[in-house]
Amino acid sequence: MEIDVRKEAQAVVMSLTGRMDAVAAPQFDRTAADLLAQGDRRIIIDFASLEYISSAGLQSILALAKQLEDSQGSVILSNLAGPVREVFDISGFSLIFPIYDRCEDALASL
Amino acid sequence: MEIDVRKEAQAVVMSLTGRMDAVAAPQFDRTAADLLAQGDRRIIIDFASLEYISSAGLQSILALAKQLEDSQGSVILSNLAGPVREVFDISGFSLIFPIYDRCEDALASL
Amino acid sequence: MSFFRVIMPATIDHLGDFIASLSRWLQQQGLAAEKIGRVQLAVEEALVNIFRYAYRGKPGEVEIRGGIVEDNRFVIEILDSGAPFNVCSLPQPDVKSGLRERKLGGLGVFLIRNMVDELVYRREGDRNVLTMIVAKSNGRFSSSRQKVRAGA
Amino acid sequence: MSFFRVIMPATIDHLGDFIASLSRWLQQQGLAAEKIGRVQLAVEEALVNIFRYAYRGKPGEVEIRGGIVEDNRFVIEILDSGAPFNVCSLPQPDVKSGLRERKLGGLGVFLIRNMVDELVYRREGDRNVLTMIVAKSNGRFSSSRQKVRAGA
Ligand SMILES: Nc1ncnc2c1ncn2[C@@H]1O[C@H](COP(=O)(O)OP(=O)(O)O)[C@@H](O)[C@H]1O
Ligand SMILES: Nc1ncnc2c1ncn2[C@@H]1O[C@H](COP(=O)(O)OP(=O)(O)O)[C@@H](O)[C@H]1O
Repeated sequence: MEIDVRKEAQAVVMSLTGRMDAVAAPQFDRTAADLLAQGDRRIIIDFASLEYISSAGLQSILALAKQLEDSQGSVILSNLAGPVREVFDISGFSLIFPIYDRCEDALASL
Repeated sequence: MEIDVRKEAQAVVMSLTGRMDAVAAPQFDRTAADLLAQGDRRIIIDFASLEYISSAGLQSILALAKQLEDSQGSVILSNLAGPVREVFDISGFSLIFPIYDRCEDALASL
Repeated sequence: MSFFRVIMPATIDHLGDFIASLSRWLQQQGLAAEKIGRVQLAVEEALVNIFRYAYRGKPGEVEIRGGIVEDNRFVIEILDSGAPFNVCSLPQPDVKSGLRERKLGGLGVFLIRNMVDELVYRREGDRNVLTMIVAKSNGRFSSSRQKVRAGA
Repeated sequence: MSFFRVIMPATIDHLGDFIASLSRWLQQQGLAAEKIGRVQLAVEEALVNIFRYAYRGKPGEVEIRGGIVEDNRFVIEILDSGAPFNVCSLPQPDVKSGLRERKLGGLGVFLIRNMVDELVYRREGDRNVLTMIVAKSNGRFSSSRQKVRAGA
């Protein structure tokens, strides 16, 4: 998995590429911890280029959202589609997060 | 392995990237056959981005050179280094082909 | 009849190798890319649990077998020599509650159930054997998947 | 003491999976990247010959084992159940002649010999076992490699 971090005025955008499996999830955790340490509180996770996610990836995203909730921040998702969308739907994770079709829509919502 | 084909005035340059193993070699054979069918007779093989070669790769290159010899053509090598260079040296293939440090030198020699 | 088998050390480092090797066989056998993705998810969840809970990080091996029955059903078996555990015995996790109430974890086996048509556990000698069945054709797959989902 | 084992079908499709899985273990054990490349070459040549000549395309499996002895020497064994063949019995190929005289083929085993410090063949039951030994430290490696090269 590759993680691209882009800081916008309203939020930080984490764009994920490739496969978010049990080996890749800790890498997400580290990047997320860095962002929290830098004071970022609004994080958009963009799934446009993610082709695969397993429960380890879901846990990493949930853990980040829980940390942010404690500090009035939030996690927003964009471009959820295909097999990744299905995993979010089946696990009920689609109900936990605000989800936008496109990253720009997520940014505009803030 | 990726094969990039560039047609110059003096010769065709095949740039190899990645690993030329027994699975990749047939792909080289197909590309080489296409070039022969198009009438190309001078072929420079550039190894700048090749990190690995096995005997299957050596055979493919030798087979191409033998075909070209029959029709007064030639195979020239450039940018042989590291482990790939070592395999050429051990197998005596370094003695079979003209070898230039850089692709431009190979082109200039024609 | 094509039969597949891979045995490797039960470590997270080899997770990708297990998945790549099995996927290559599934692809050769003509399973659709979308279904290969579902098998990958089910197998990853099972493997990670074996590394983590069955072997608890101790050295061991995992074997994955693949076969095709009735020309249409892929049978994938995952075998380990770790602590006995019937994956099929787990209760349904919470997949309804919101951010605050949601607990971390507990989704792996639930995802396995939802990715395959049938899931059977058995103990064979000193090994756990988890059998996953996935139909190749779309019709059967969708209908039986519905069934499994409702029962999960 | 770390021990590694991988078993997969003896087909060219799995060549990359064998190499990836073994290389991951070698890397974990701290073998230098340059030496991993040499082992990859030796193992590829041995595997391709097994797929092609020992099994002649018929279904079968290959097992690769890895271990470390004397804290310094990697022992890699490749096992197949195909036709008996002592790889070490082959004569030295022609590595001197030019383009016109050069014959295609015959370099695989020669490359194996040149990539490892020691190469031993034995028949064990109904299996061929090819043992490759590679020293981890540079000093020993270079000197014994010279020896092998001279004798090849
Ligand atoms: N192979 C196994 N061996 C022993 N226990 C297991 C195994 N697989 C799962 N479990 C148990 O079942 C629980 C639920 O597993 P799972 O649904 O994958 O979620 P998680 O691993 O996130 O807890 C685990 O926490 C563990 O206690
Ligand atoms: N595992 C094997 N089983 C049977 N014969 C083999 C095996 N490996 C090599 N050989 C024989 O040895 C010859 C030389 O092998 P090799 O050096 O790899 O070159 P090549 O495969 O290009 O001929 C082969 O042509 C084959 O006849």
